[in-house]
Amino acid sequence: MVVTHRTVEGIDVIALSGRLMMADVAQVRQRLLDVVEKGGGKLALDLAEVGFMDSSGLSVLVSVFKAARLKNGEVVLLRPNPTVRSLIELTRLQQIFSIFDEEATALARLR
Amino acid sequence: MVVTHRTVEGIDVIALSGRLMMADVAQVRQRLLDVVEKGGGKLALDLAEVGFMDSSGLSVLVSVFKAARLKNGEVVLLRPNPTVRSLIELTRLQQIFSIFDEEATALARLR
Amino acid sequence: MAMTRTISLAIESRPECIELLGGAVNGLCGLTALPPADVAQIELAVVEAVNNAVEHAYHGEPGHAVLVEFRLSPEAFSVSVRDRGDPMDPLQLTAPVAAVKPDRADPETWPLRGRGLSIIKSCMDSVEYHVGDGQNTLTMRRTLKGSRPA
Amino acid sequence: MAMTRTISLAIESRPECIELLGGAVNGLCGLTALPPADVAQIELAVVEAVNNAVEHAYHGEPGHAVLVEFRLSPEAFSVSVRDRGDPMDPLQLTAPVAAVKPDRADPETWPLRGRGLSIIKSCMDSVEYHVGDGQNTLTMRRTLKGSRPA
Ligand SMILES: Nc1ncnc2c1ncn2[C@@H]1O[C@H](COP(=O)(O)OP(=O)(O)O)[C@@H](O)[C@H]1O
Ligand SMILES: Nc1ncnc2c1ncn2[C@@H]1O[C@H](COP(=O)(O)OP(=O)(O)O)[C@@H](O)[C@H]1O
Repeated sequence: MVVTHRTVEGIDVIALSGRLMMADVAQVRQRLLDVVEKGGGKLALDLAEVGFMDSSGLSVLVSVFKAARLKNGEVVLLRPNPTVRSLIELTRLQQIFSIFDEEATALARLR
Repeated sequence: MVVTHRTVEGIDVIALSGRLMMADVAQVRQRLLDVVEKGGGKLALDLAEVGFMDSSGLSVLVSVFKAARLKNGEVVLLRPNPTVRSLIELTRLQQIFSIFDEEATALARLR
Repeated sequence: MAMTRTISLAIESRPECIELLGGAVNGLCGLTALPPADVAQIELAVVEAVNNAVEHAYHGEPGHAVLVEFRLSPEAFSVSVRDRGDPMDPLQLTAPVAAVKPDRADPETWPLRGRGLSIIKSCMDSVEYHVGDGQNTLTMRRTLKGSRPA
Repeated sequence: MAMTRTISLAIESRPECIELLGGAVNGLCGLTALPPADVAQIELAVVEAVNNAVEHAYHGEPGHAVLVEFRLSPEAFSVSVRDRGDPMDPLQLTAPVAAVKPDRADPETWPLRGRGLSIIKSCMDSVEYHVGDGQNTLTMRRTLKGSRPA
Protein backbone atom coordinates (compact mmCIF):
# COMPACT_ATOMS: atom_id res chain seq x y z
CA MET A 1 0.00 0.00 0.00
CA VAL A 2 1.52 3.31 -1.13
CA VAL A 3 0.35 6.50 0.61
CA THR A 4 0.95 9.84 -1.12
CA HIS A 5 0.23 13.10 0.63
CA ARG A 6 -0.06 16.67 -0.61
CA THR A 7 -1.77 19.81 0.65
CA VAL A 8 -4.07 22.03 -1.39
CA GLU A 9 -4.97 25.31 0.33
CA GLY A 10 -4.93 23.74 3.79
CA ILE A 11 -6.78 20.61 2.73
CA ASP A 12 -4.93 17.29 2.91
CA VAL A 13 -5.23 15.22 -0.23
CA ILE A 14 -4.07 11.66 0.27
CA ALA A 15 -3.90 9.07 -2.46
CA LEU A 16 -3.82 5.40 -1.52
CA SER A 17 -2.59 2.85 -4.01
CA GLY A 18 -2.68 -0.93 -3.78
CA ARG A 19 -4.74 -3.35 -1.70
CA LEU A 20 -5.97 -2.21 1.71
CA MET A 21 -6.25 -5.32 3.85
CA MET A 22 -5.67 -6.39 7.44
CA ALA A 23 -1.89 -6.58 6.93
CA ASP A 24 -1.72 -2.89 5.96
CA VAL A 25 -4.24 -1.49 8.38
CA ALA A 26 -1.99 -0.54 11.31
CA GLN A 27 0.51 1.29 9.15
CA VAL A 28 -2.02 3.13 7.01
CA ARG A 29 -4.16 4.12 10.00
CA GLN A 30 -1.15 5.59 11.78
CA ARG A 31 -0.05 7.47 8.69
CA LEU A 32 -3.51 9.00 8.18
CA LEU A 33 -3.98 9.84 11.86
CA ASP A 34 -0.64 11.69 11.75
CA VAL A 35 -1.92 13.77 8.86
CA VAL A 36 -5.11 14.59 10.78
CA GLU A 37 -3.13 15.52 13.85
CA LYS A 38 -0.71 17.81 12.01
CA GLY A 39 -3.23 19.29 9.61
CA GLY A 40 -6.61 20.96 9.78
CA GLY A 41 -8.66 17.76 9.85
CA LYS A 42 -9.98 18.22 6.30
CA LEU A 43 -9.04 15.24 4.19
CA ALA A 44 -9.81 14.06 0.68
CA LEU A 45 -8.88 10.38 0.33
CA ASP A 46 -8.26 9.42 -3.26
CA LEU A 47 -9.12 5.73 -3.64
CA ALA A 48 -8.81 5.52 -7.44
CA GLU A 49 -5.80 3.21 -7.21
CA VAL A 50 -7.17 0.99 -4.45
CA GLY A 51 -7.98 -2.27 -6.19
CA PHE A 52 -9.25 -4.12 -3.15
CA MET A 53 -10.42 -3.20 0.31
CA ASP A 54 -11.95 -5.34 3.06
CA SER A 55 -13.86 -4.40 6.21
CA SER A 56 -10.63 -3.85 8.15
CA GLY A 57 -9.70 -1.24 5.55
CA LEU A 58 -13.09 0.41 5.96
CA SER A 59 -12.51 0.62 9.69
CA VAL A 60 -9.39 2.69 8.97
CA LEU A 61 -11.46 5.17 7.00
CA VAL A 62 -14.00 5.36 9.82
CA SER A 63 -11.46 5.89 12.57
CA VAL A 64 -9.71 8.60 10.58
CA PHE A 65 -13.04 10.36 10.07
CA LYS A 66 -13.70 10.13 13.81
CA ALA A 67 -10.35 11.78 14.52
CA ALA A 68 -11.04 14.48 11.90
CA ARG A 69 -14.44 15.17 13.41
CA LEU A 70 -12.79 15.90 16.76
CA LYS A 71 -11.10 18.79 14.96
CA ASN A 72 -14.39 19.77 13.34
CA GLY A 73 -13.04 18.40 10.11
CA GLU A 74 -14.31 15.86 7.60
CA VAL A 75 -13.06 13.02 5.43
CA VAL A 76 -14.44 12.67 1.92
CA LEU A 77 -13.69 9.93 -0.60
CA LEU A 78 -12.58 10.32 -4.17
CA ARG A 79 -13.14 7.89 -7.05
CA PRO A 80 -13.54 4.52 -5.32
CA ASN A 81 -13.59 1.77 -7.96
CA PRO A 82 -16.86 -0.20 -8.39
CA THR A 83 -15.75 -2.95 -6.01
CA VAL A 84 -14.80 -0.59 -3.22
CA ARG A 85 -17.89 1.51 -3.85
CA SER A 86 -20.14 -1.50 -3.46
CA LEU A 87 -18.39 -2.44 -0.21
CA ILE A 88 -19.09 1.07 1.07
CA GLU A 89 -22.74 0.77 0.08
CA LEU A 90 -23.05 -2.73 1.52
CA THR A 91 -21.97 -1.38 4.89
CA ARG A 92 -24.08 1.79 4.47
CA LEU A 93 -21.03 3.98 4.95
CA GLN A 94 -22.11 6.27 2.13
CA GLN A 95 -24.34 7.65 4.92
CA ILE A 96 -21.29 9.21 6.53
CA PHE A 97 -18.74 9.55 3.73
CA SER A 98 -19.43 11.87 0.84
CA ILE A 99 -18.06 10.40 -2.37
CA PHE A 100 -16.83 12.50 -5.29
CA ASP A 101 -15.63 11.80 -8.79
CA GLU A 102 -13.76 15.09 -9.17
CA GLU A 103 -11.08 16.40 -6.86
CA ALA A 104 -12.25 19.99 -7.44
CA THR A 105 -15.75 19.20 -6.19
CA ALA A 106 -14.37 17.41 -3.16
CA LEU A 107 -12.12 20.36 -2.33
CA ALA A 108 -15.01 22.80 -2.75
CA ARG A 109 -17.02 20.76 -0.27
CA LEU A 110 -14.21 20.72 2.29
CA ARG A 111 -13.39 24.42 1.94
CA MET B 1 -12.84 -26.85 -24.72
CA VAL B 2 -15.29 -26.12 -27.52
CA VAL B 3 -14.56 -27.50 -31.00
CA THR B 4 -16.32 -25.93 -34.00
CA HIS B 5 -16.03 -27.46 -37.45
CA ARG B 6 -16.87 -26.15 -40.89
CA THR B 7 -15.73 -26.96 -44.41
CA VAL B 8 -14.56 -24.43 -46.99
CA GLU B 9 -14.10 -25.89 -50.49
CA GLY B 10 -12.99 -29.27 -49.16
CA ILE B 11 -10.73 -27.81 -46.49
CA ASP B 12 -11.64 -28.45 -42.84
CA VAL B 13 -11.56 -25.33 -40.71
CA ILE B 14 -11.69 -26.12 -37.01
CA ALA B 15 -11.86 -23.51 -34.29
CA LEU B 16 -10.83 -24.47 -30.76
CA SER B 17 -11.97 -22.36 -27.84
CA GLY B 18 -10.90 -22.58 -24.20
CA ARG B 19 -7.92 -24.13 -22.48
CA LEU B 20 -6.25 -27.15 -24.09
CA MET B 21 -4.76 -29.19 -21.25
CA MET B 22 -4.24 -32.82 -20.29
CA ALA B 23 -7.88 -33.22 -19.23
CA ASP B 24 -9.15 -32.28 -22.70
CA VAL B 25 -6.56 -34.03 -24.79
CA ALA B 26 -8.24 -37.41 -25.37
CA GLN B 27 -11.54 -35.88 -26.45
CA VAL B 28 -10.06 -33.18 -28.68
CA ARG B 29 -7.60 -35.58 -30.33
CA GLN B 30 -10.39 -38.02 -31.17
CA ARG B 31 -12.58 -35.26 -32.55
CA LEU B 32 -9.80 -33.95 -34.79
CA LEU B 33 -8.72 -37.41 -35.95
CA ASP B 34 -12.33 -38.07 -36.96
CA VAL B 35 -12.28 -34.94 -39.09
CA VAL B 36 -9.03 -36.06 -40.75
CA GLU B 37 -10.44 -39.50 -41.39
CA LYS B 38 -13.67 -38.29 -42.95
CA GLY B 39 -12.20 -35.32 -44.83
CA GLY B 40 -9.38 -34.70 -47.23
CA GLY B 41 -6.67 -34.30 -44.60
CA LYS B 42 -6.33 -30.56 -45.14
CA LEU B 43 -6.98 -28.73 -41.89
CA ALA B 44 -6.76 -25.14 -40.71
CA LEU B 45 -6.83 -25.06 -36.89
CA ASP B 46 -8.00 -21.71 -35.61
CA LEU B 47 -6.39 -21.15 -32.19
CA ALA B 48 -7.49 -17.54 -31.67
CA GLU B 49 -9.73 -18.49 -28.74
CA VAL B 50 -7.28 -20.86 -27.08
CA GLY B 51 -6.12 -19.00 -23.98
CA PHE B 52 -3.81 -21.67 -22.66
CA MET B 53 -2.12 -24.75 -24.07
CA ASP B 54 0.43 -27.08 -22.52
CA SER B 55 2.72 -29.69 -24.05
CA SER B 56 -0.01 -32.32 -23.95
CA GLY B 57 -2.09 -29.98 -26.12
CA LEU B 58 0.80 -29.59 -28.53
CA SER B 59 1.04 -33.35 -28.82
CA VAL B 60 -2.56 -33.37 -30.08
CA LEU B 61 -1.63 -30.95 -32.85
CA VAL B 62 1.36 -33.09 -33.80
CA SER B 63 -0.56 -36.36 -33.87
CA VAL B 64 -3.31 -34.81 -35.98
CA PHE B 65 -0.70 -33.52 -38.43
CA LYS B 66 0.82 -37.01 -38.60
CA ALA B 67 -2.57 -38.47 -39.47
CA ALA B 68 -3.16 -35.75 -42.07
CA ARG B 69 0.23 -36.42 -43.63
CA LEU B 70 -0.75 -40.06 -44.19
CA LYS B 71 -3.46 -38.69 -46.49
CA ASN B 72 -0.95 -36.34 -48.10
CA GLY B 73 -2.61 -33.50 -46.25
CA GLU B 74 -1.36 -30.81 -43.93
CA VAL B 75 -2.35 -29.01 -40.75
CA VAL B 76 -1.78 -25.27 -40.50
CA LEU B 77 -2.39 -23.03 -37.52
CA LEU B 78 -4.34 -19.78 -37.43
CA ARG B 79 -3.88 -16.88 -35.02
CA PRO B 80 -2.31 -18.50 -31.94
CA ASN B 81 -2.19 -15.95 -29.12
CA PRO B 82 1.25 -14.78 -27.95
CA THR B 83 1.41 -17.36 -25.15
CA VAL B 84 0.57 -20.28 -27.40
CA ARG B 85 2.85 -18.93 -30.11
CA SER B 86 5.79 -18.79 -27.73
CA LEU B 87 5.08 -22.37 -26.61
CA ILE B 88 5.20 -23.43 -30.26
CA GLU B 89 8.48 -21.61 -30.75
CA LEU B 90 9.95 -22.96 -27.51
CA THR B 91 9.36 -26.47 -28.78
CA ARG B 92 10.49 -25.56 -32.32
CA LEU B 93 7.22 -26.74 -33.78
CA GLN B 94 7.06 -23.74 -36.09
CA GLN B 95 9.46 -25.90 -38.13
CA ILE B 96 6.57 -28.18 -39.03
CA PHE B 97 3.46 -26.05 -38.59
CA SER B 98 2.89 -23.05 -40.83
CA ILE B 99 1.22 -20.27 -38.89
CA PHE B 100 -1.12 -17.71 -40.47
CA ASP B 101 -2.87 -14.59 -39.29
CA GLU B 102 -5.51 -14.65 -42.03
CA GLU B 103 -7.82 -17.50 -42.80
CA ALA B 104 -7.72 -16.63 -46.52
CA THR B 105 -3.93 -17.04 -46.64
CA ALA B 106 -4.13 -20.32 -44.77
CA LEU B 107 -6.76 -21.65 -47.15
CA ALA B 108 -4.72 -20.54 -50.19
CA ARG B 109 -1.77 -22.51 -48.84
CA LEU B 110 -3.84 -25.65 -48.31
CA ARG B 111 -5.59 -25.48 -51.67
CA MET C 1 -17.13 -31.67 -17.27
CA ALA C 2 -20.15 -32.24 -15.07
CA MET C 3 -18.14 -33.01 -12.00
CA THR C 4 -17.02 -31.29 -8.88
CA ARG C 5 -13.37 -30.34 -8.74
CA THR C 6 -11.65 -29.48 -5.49
CA ILE C 7 -8.51 -27.58 -4.58
CA SER C 8 -7.24 -26.99 -1.03
CA LEU C 9 -5.21 -23.98 0.00
CA ALA C 10 -3.40 -23.41 3.26
CA ILE C 11 -1.70 -20.40 4.80
CA GLU C 12 -0.22 -19.59 8.17
CA SER C 13 -2.35 -17.36 10.40
CA ARG C 14 -0.48 -14.18 9.48
CA PRO C 15 -2.22 -11.14 8.01
CA GLU C 16 0.43 -10.84 5.28
CA CYS C 17 -0.55 -14.23 3.88
CA ILE C 18 -4.23 -13.43 3.44
CA GLU C 19 -3.49 -11.47 0.28
CA LEU C 20 -2.14 -14.68 -1.27
CA LEU C 21 -5.48 -16.37 -0.72
CA GLY C 22 -7.23 -13.37 -2.25
CA GLY C 23 -5.04 -13.65 -5.34
CA ALA C 24 -5.63 -17.37 -5.67
CA VAL C 25 -9.41 -16.98 -5.32
CA ASN C 26 -9.36 -14.36 -8.00
CA GLY C 27 -7.52 -16.69 -10.36
CA LEU C 28 -9.82 -19.61 -9.57
CA CYS C 29 -12.91 -17.50 -10.24
CA GLY C 30 -11.27 -16.57 -13.55
CA LEU C 31 -11.95 -20.15 -14.65
CA THR C 32 -15.69 -19.58 -14.33
CA ALA C 33 -17.93 -17.37 -16.42
CA LEU C 34 -18.53 -15.06 -13.45
CA PRO C 35 -18.36 -11.35 -14.30
CA PRO C 36 -15.65 -9.30 -12.53
CA ALA C 37 -18.08 -7.73 -10.04
CA ASP C 38 -19.14 -11.17 -8.85
CA VAL C 39 -15.54 -12.35 -8.61
CA ALA C 40 -14.76 -9.32 -6.46
CA GLN C 41 -17.63 -10.23 -4.11
CA ILE C 42 -16.41 -13.78 -3.72
CA GLU C 43 -12.85 -12.62 -3.09
CA LEU C 44 -14.15 -10.21 -0.47
CA ALA C 45 -16.22 -12.90 1.28
CA VAL C 46 -13.26 -15.28 1.43
CA VAL C 47 -10.91 -12.58 2.72
CA GLU C 48 -13.42 -11.60 5.44
CA ALA C 49 -13.81 -15.22 6.52
CA VAL C 50 -10.05 -15.74 6.68
CA ASN C 51 -9.60 -12.43 8.53
CA ASN C 52 -12.04 -13.74 11.13
CA ALA C 53 -10.21 -17.02 11.52
CA VAL C 54 -6.90 -15.22 12.02
CA GLU C 55 -8.27 -12.50 14.27
CA HIS C 56 -10.93 -14.30 16.32
CA ALA C 57 -10.27 -18.05 16.18
CA TYR C 58 -6.49 -17.63 16.59
CA HIS C 59 -6.58 -14.22 18.35
CA GLY C 60 -4.03 -12.82 15.93
CA GLU C 61 -1.43 -15.45 16.84
CA PRO C 62 0.81 -16.55 13.97
CA GLY C 63 1.93 -20.16 13.58
CA HIS C 64 -1.49 -21.73 13.07
CA ALA C 65 -2.99 -23.06 9.87
CA VAL C 66 -5.98 -21.65 8.02
CA LEU C 67 -7.29 -24.04 5.39
CA VAL C 68 -9.46 -22.97 2.50
CA GLU C 69 -11.12 -25.52 0.27
CA PHE C 70 -12.74 -24.62 -3.06
CA ARG C 71 -15.23 -26.81 -4.79
CA LEU C 72 -16.14 -25.88 -8.32
CA SER C 73 -19.08 -27.55 -10.03
CA PRO C 74 -21.09 -26.37 -13.03
CA GLU C 75 -23.81 -25.16 -10.63
CA ALA C 76 -21.90 -23.57 -7.78
CA PHE C 77 -18.68 -22.33 -6.36
CA SER C 78 -18.31 -23.27 -2.72
CA VAL C 79 -15.60 -22.32 -0.27
CA SER C 80 -14.87 -23.72 3.20
CA VAL C 81 -12.62 -21.88 5.63
CA ARG C 82 -11.29 -24.11 8.42
CA ASP C 83 -9.43 -23.30 11.59
CA ARG C 84 -8.51 -25.21 14.76
CA GLY C 85 -8.81 -22.24 17.09
CA ASP C 86 -11.58 -20.96 19.33
CA PRO C 87 -14.96 -21.54 17.74
CA MET C 88 -17.45 -18.78 17.02
CA ASP C 89 -20.79 -18.64 18.80
CA PRO C 90 -23.05 -19.88 15.97
CA LEU C 91 -25.60 -17.25 16.99
CA GLN C 92 -23.27 -14.65 15.51
CA LEU C 93 -24.19 -16.03 12.12
CA THR C 94 -27.94 -16.43 12.53
CA ALA C 95 -28.78 -13.46 14.73
CA PRO C 96 -30.11 -10.52 12.75
CA VAL C 97 -27.44 -7.86 12.43
CA ALA C 98 -28.01 -5.13 15.00
CA ALA C 99 -29.41 -2.56 12.63
CA VAL C 100 -27.56 0.52 13.78
CA LYS C 101 -27.83 2.87 10.85
CA PRO C 102 -24.73 5.04 10.73
CA ASP C 103 -25.78 8.62 11.46
CA ARG C 104 -23.58 11.34 10.00
CA ALA C 105 -24.19 13.61 12.98
CA ASP C 106 -23.30 11.04 15.63
CA PRO C 107 -19.83 9.44 15.44
CA GLU C 108 -20.91 6.98 18.15
CA THR C 109 -22.96 5.19 15.48
CA TRP C 110 -20.05 4.88 13.08
CA PRO C 111 -19.10 1.21 12.97
CA LEU C 112 -15.48 0.29 13.50
CA ARG C 113 -16.10 -3.44 13.26
CA GLY C 114 -18.74 -6.13 13.26
CA ARG C 115 -19.17 -6.01 9.50
CA GLY C 116 -17.39 -9.19 8.40
CA LEU C 117 -20.19 -11.72 8.75
CA SER C 118 -22.81 -9.49 7.20
CA ILE C 119 -20.53 -8.79 4.24
CA ILE C 120 -20.04 -12.53 3.78
CA LYS C 121 -23.79 -13.11 3.91
CA SER C 122 -24.51 -10.44 1.31
CA CYS C 123 -21.77 -11.62 -1.05
CA MET C 124 -22.69 -15.31 -1.00
CA ASP C 125 -25.92 -17.25 -1.50
CA SER C 126 -25.56 -19.35 1.63
CA VAL C 127 -23.28 -19.47 4.66
CA GLU C 128 -23.01 -22.24 7.26
CA TYR C 129 -20.80 -22.79 10.28
CA HIS C 130 -19.90 -26.14 11.72
CA VAL C 131 -17.87 -27.07 14.80
CA GLY C 132 -16.56 -30.60 15.29
CA ASP C 133 -13.40 -32.62 15.98
CA GLY C 134 -11.56 -29.56 17.15
CA GLN C 135 -12.10 -27.97 13.76
CA ASN C 136 -14.35 -25.06 12.85
CA THR C 137 -15.63 -24.73 9.31
CA LEU C 138 -17.39 -21.82 7.69
CA THR C 139 -18.84 -22.89 4.34
CA MET C 140 -20.03 -20.35 1.80
CA ARG C 141 -21.73 -21.10 -1.47
CA ARG C 142 -22.36 -19.06 -4.56
CA THR C 143 -24.68 -20.30 -7.27
CA LEU C 144 -23.22 -20.05 -10.76
CA LYS C 145 -26.28 -20.54 -12.92
CA GLY C 146 -29.32 -18.34 -13.27
CA SER C 147 -29.85 -15.03 -11.59
CA ARG C 148 -29.42 -14.63 -7.89
CA PRO C 149 -31.51 -12.47 -5.60
CA ALA C 150 -29.87 -9.12 -4.92
CA MET D 1 6.97 -6.25 3.22
CA ALA D 2 10.47 -7.67 2.88
CA MET D 3 9.46 -11.13 3.91
CA THR D 4 8.69 -14.43 2.30
CA ARG D 5 5.05 -15.44 2.20
CA THR D 6 3.97 -18.99 1.55
CA ILE D 7 0.77 -20.61 0.37
CA SER D 8 0.24 -24.34 -0.14
CA LEU D 9 -2.17 -25.81 -2.64
CA ALA D 10 -3.27 -29.41 -2.99
CA ILE D 11 -5.22 -31.29 -5.62
CA GLU D 12 -6.06 -34.90 -6.27
CA SER D 13 -4.07 -36.55 -9.07
CA ARG D 14 -6.81 -36.09 -11.67
CA PRO D 15 -6.21 -34.22 -14.94
CA GLU D 16 -9.42 -32.19 -14.43
CA CYS D 17 -8.00 -30.62 -11.28
CA ILE D 18 -4.82 -29.32 -12.90
CA GLU D 19 -6.72 -26.42 -14.43
CA LEU D 20 -7.57 -25.25 -10.90
CA LEU D 21 -3.89 -25.01 -10.06
CA GLY D 22 -3.30 -23.10 -13.27
CA GLY D 23 -6.01 -20.61 -12.31
CA ALA D 24 -4.65 -20.17 -8.81
CA VAL D 25 -1.09 -19.61 -10.08
CA ASN D 26 -2.38 -17.00 -12.44
CA GLY D 27 -4.08 -15.15 -9.62
CA LEU D 28 -1.04 -15.41 -7.36
CA CYS D 29 1.21 -14.00 -10.07
CA GLY D 30 -1.30 -11.18 -10.40
CA LEU D 31 -0.07 -9.97 -6.99
CA THR D 32 3.41 -9.39 -8.44
CA ALA D 33 4.51 -6.82 -10.98
CA LEU D 34 5.21 -9.54 -13.53
CA PRO D 35 4.00 -8.73 -17.05
CA PRO D 36 1.34 -11.07 -18.53
CA ALA D 37 3.81 -12.91 -20.77
CA ASP D 38 5.91 -13.84 -17.74
CA VAL D 39 2.85 -14.93 -15.79
CA ALA D 40 1.87 -17.18 -18.69
CA GLN D 41 5.33 -18.79 -18.61
CA ILE D 42 5.12 -19.49 -14.91
CA GLU D 43 1.63 -20.94 -15.26
CA LEU D 44 2.87 -23.16 -18.07
CA ALA D 45 5.87 -24.38 -16.03
CA VAL D 46 3.67 -25.24 -13.05
CA VAL D 47 1.10 -27.04 -15.21
CA GLU D 48 3.86 -29.07 -16.91
CA ALA D 49 5.36 -30.05 -13.54
CA VAL D 50 1.96 -31.10 -12.19
CA ASN D 51 1.16 -32.97 -15.42
CA ASN D 52 4.36 -34.94 -14.87
CA ALA D 53 3.51 -35.77 -11.26
CA VAL D 54 0.07 -37.03 -12.29
CA GLU D 55 1.23 -38.87 -15.40
CA HIS D 56 4.62 -40.25 -14.39
CA ALA D 57 4.88 -40.29 -10.59
CA TYR D 58 1.30 -41.59 -10.16
CA HIS D 59 0.98 -43.25 -13.58
CA GLY D 60 -2.30 -41.50 -14.21
CA GLU D 61 -3.93 -43.02 -11.10
CA PRO D 62 -6.45 -40.76 -9.34
CA GLY D 63 -6.73 -40.66 -5.56
CA HIS D 64 -3.22 -39.38 -4.78
CA ALA D 65 -2.23 -35.90 -3.65
CA VAL D 66 -0.16 -33.40 -5.59
CA LEU D 67 1.05 -30.55 -3.40
CA VAL D 68 2.17 -27.23 -4.77
CA GLU D 69 3.84 -24.69 -2.53
CA PHE D 70 4.38 -21.07 -3.57
CA ARG D 71 6.89 -18.80 -1.90
CA LEU D 72 6.68 -15.15 -2.80
CA SER D 73 9.47 -12.80 -1.76
CA PRO D 74 10.40 -9.41 -3.16
CA GLU D 75 13.22 -11.09 -5.11
CA ALA D 76 11.70 -14.29 -6.39
CA PHE D 77 8.69 -16.44 -6.96
CA SER D 78 9.40 -20.06 -6.19
CA VAL D 79 7.17 -23.08 -6.65
CA SER D 80 7.62 -26.63 -5.35
CA VAL D 81 5.60 -29.51 -6.75
CA ARG D 82 5.53 -32.55 -4.47
CA ASP D 83 4.30 -36.08 -5.00
CA ARG D 84 4.60 -39.38 -3.13
CA GLY D 85 4.72 -41.53 -6.24
CA ASP D 86 7.53 -43.07 -8.26
CA PRO D 87 10.48 -40.70 -8.38
CA MET D 88 12.01 -39.42 -11.58
CA ASP D 89 15.51 -40.36 -12.61
CA PRO D 90 17.31 -37.09 -11.76
CA LEU D 91 19.33 -37.46 -14.97
CA GLN D 92 16.16 -36.54 -16.86
CA LEU D 93 16.59 -33.04 -15.53
CA THR D 94 20.32 -32.56 -16.02
CA ALA D 95 20.91 -34.50 -19.24
CA PRO D 96 21.02 -32.23 -22.28
CA VAL D 97 17.79 -32.55 -24.25
CA ALA D 98 18.30 -34.90 -27.18
CA ALA D 99 18.44 -32.25 -29.86
CA VAL D 100 16.23 -33.78 -32.50
CA LYS D 101 15.25 -30.88 -34.69
CA PRO D 102 11.76 -31.48 -36.04
CA ASP D 103 12.06 -31.93 -39.79
CA ARG D 104 9.01 -31.01 -41.83
CA ALA D 105 9.73 -33.74 -44.35
CA ASP D 106 10.07 -36.53 -41.81
CA PRO D 107 7.15 -37.16 -39.44
CA GLU D 108 9.37 -39.56 -37.48
CA THR D 109 11.15 -36.51 -36.05
CA TRP D 110 7.91 -34.85 -34.92
CA PRO D 111 7.88 -35.01 -31.14
CA LEU D 112 4.78 -36.37 -29.43
CA ARG D 113 6.21 -36.02 -25.94
CA GLY D 114 9.35 -35.38 -23.92
CA ARG D 115 8.86 -31.61 -23.91
CA GLY D 116 7.69 -30.99 -20.35
CA LEU D 117 11.03 -30.70 -18.58
CA SER D 118 12.61 -28.56 -21.25
CA ILE D 119 9.62 -26.22 -21.21
CA ILE D 120 9.95 -25.91 -17.43
CA LYS D 121 13.66 -25.16 -17.74
CA SER D 122 13.11 -22.44 -20.33
CA CYS D 123 10.28 -20.80 -18.40
CA MET D 124 12.02 -20.65 -15.04
CA ASP D 125 15.42 -19.41 -13.87
CA SER D 126 16.31 -22.54 -11.93
CA VAL D 127 14.87 -26.04 -11.49
CA GLU D 128 15.87 -28.64 -8.90
CA TYR D 129 14.61 -32.10 -8.06
CA HIS D 130 14.89 -33.75 -4.69
CA VAL D 131 13.90 -37.23 -3.49
CA GLY D 132 13.61 -38.03 0.21
CA ASP D 133 11.28 -39.43 2.87
CA GLY D 134 9.05 -40.99 0.24
CA GLN D 135 8.41 -37.58 -1.21
CA ASN D 136 9.64 -36.14 -4.51
CA THR D 137 9.96 -32.41 -4.91
CA LEU D 138 10.55 -30.39 -8.05
CA THR D 139 11.42 -26.81 -7.12
CA MET D 140 11.37 -24.03 -9.71
CA ARG D 141 12.39 -20.46 -9.16
CA ARG D 142 11.79 -17.29 -11.10
CA THR D 143 13.66 -14.11 -10.25
CA LEU D 144 11.42 -11.07 -9.95
CA LYS D 145 13.95 -8.24 -10.02
CA GLY D 146 16.21 -7.17 -12.84
CA SER D 147 16.28 -8.63 -16.30
CA ARG D 148 16.65 -12.31 -16.82
CA PRO D 149 18.67 -14.00 -19.53
CA ALA D 150 16.51 -15.10 -22.45
N1 LIG E 1 -13.93 -17.51 12.56
C1 LIG E 1 -14.34 -17.05 13.77
N2 LIG E 1 -13.94 -17.66 14.89
C2 LIG E 1 -14.32 -17.21 16.10
N3 LIG E 1 -15.13 -16.15 16.27
C3 LIG E 1 -15.59 -15.49 15.19
C4 LIG E 1 -15.20 -15.91 13.89
N4 LIG E 1 -15.79 -15.07 13.02
C5 LIG E 1 -16.50 -14.18 13.74
N5 LIG E 1 -16.39 -14.44 15.05
C6 LIG E 1 -17.06 -13.69 16.14
O1 LIG E 1 -18.16 -13.00 15.59
C7 LIG E 1 -18.03 -11.59 15.79
C8 LIG E 1 -18.55 -10.82 14.59
O2 LIG E 1 -17.72 -11.05 13.47
P1 LIG E 1 -17.68 -10.03 12.25
O3 LIG E 1 -19.07 -9.79 11.80
O4 LIG E 1 -16.77 -10.60 11.23
O5 LIG E 1 -17.11 -8.67 12.80
P2 LIG E 1 -15.67 -8.32 13.41
O6 LIG E 1 -14.73 -9.36 12.93
O7 LIG E 1 -15.37 -6.98 12.84
O8 LIG E 1 -15.87 -8.32 14.90
C9 LIG E 1 -16.57 -11.37 16.08
O9 LIG E 1 -16.33 -10.24 16.87
C10 LIG E 1 -16.17 -12.66 16.79
O10 LIG E 1 -16.52 -12.61 18.15
N1 LIG F 1 7.38 -35.91 -11.71
C1 LIG F 1 7.93 -36.97 -12.33
N2 LIG F 1 7.94 -38.18 -11.71
C2 LIG F 1 8.49 -39.25 -12.31
N3 LIG F 1 9.03 -39.21 -13.53
C3 LIG F 1 9.05 -38.07 -14.20
C4 LIG F 1 8.50 -36.89 -13.64
N4 LIG F 1 8.66 -35.87 -14.54
C5 LIG F 1 9.28 -36.41 -15.59
N5 LIG F 1 9.53 -37.73 -15.42
C6 LIG F 1 10.24 -38.63 -16.36
O1 LIG F 1 10.98 -37.82 -17.27
C7 LIG F 1 10.56 -38.05 -18.62
C8 LIG F 1 10.60 -36.74 -19.42
O2 LIG F 1 9.60 -35.86 -18.94
P1 LIG F 1 9.06 -34.68 -19.83
O3 LIG F 1 10.21 -33.90 -20.38
O4 LIG F 1 8.10 -33.90 -19.01
O5 LIG F 1 8.33 -35.33 -21.06
P2 LIG F 1 7.02 -36.26 -21.11
O6 LIG F 1 6.28 -36.05 -19.84
O7 LIG F 1 6.30 -35.79 -22.31
O8 LIG F 1 7.54 -37.65 -21.24
C9 LIG F 1 9.20 -38.66 -18.51
O9 LIG F 1 8.89 -39.50 -19.61
C10 LIG F 1 9.30 -39.46 -17.20
O10 LIG F 1 9.92 -40.70 -17.42
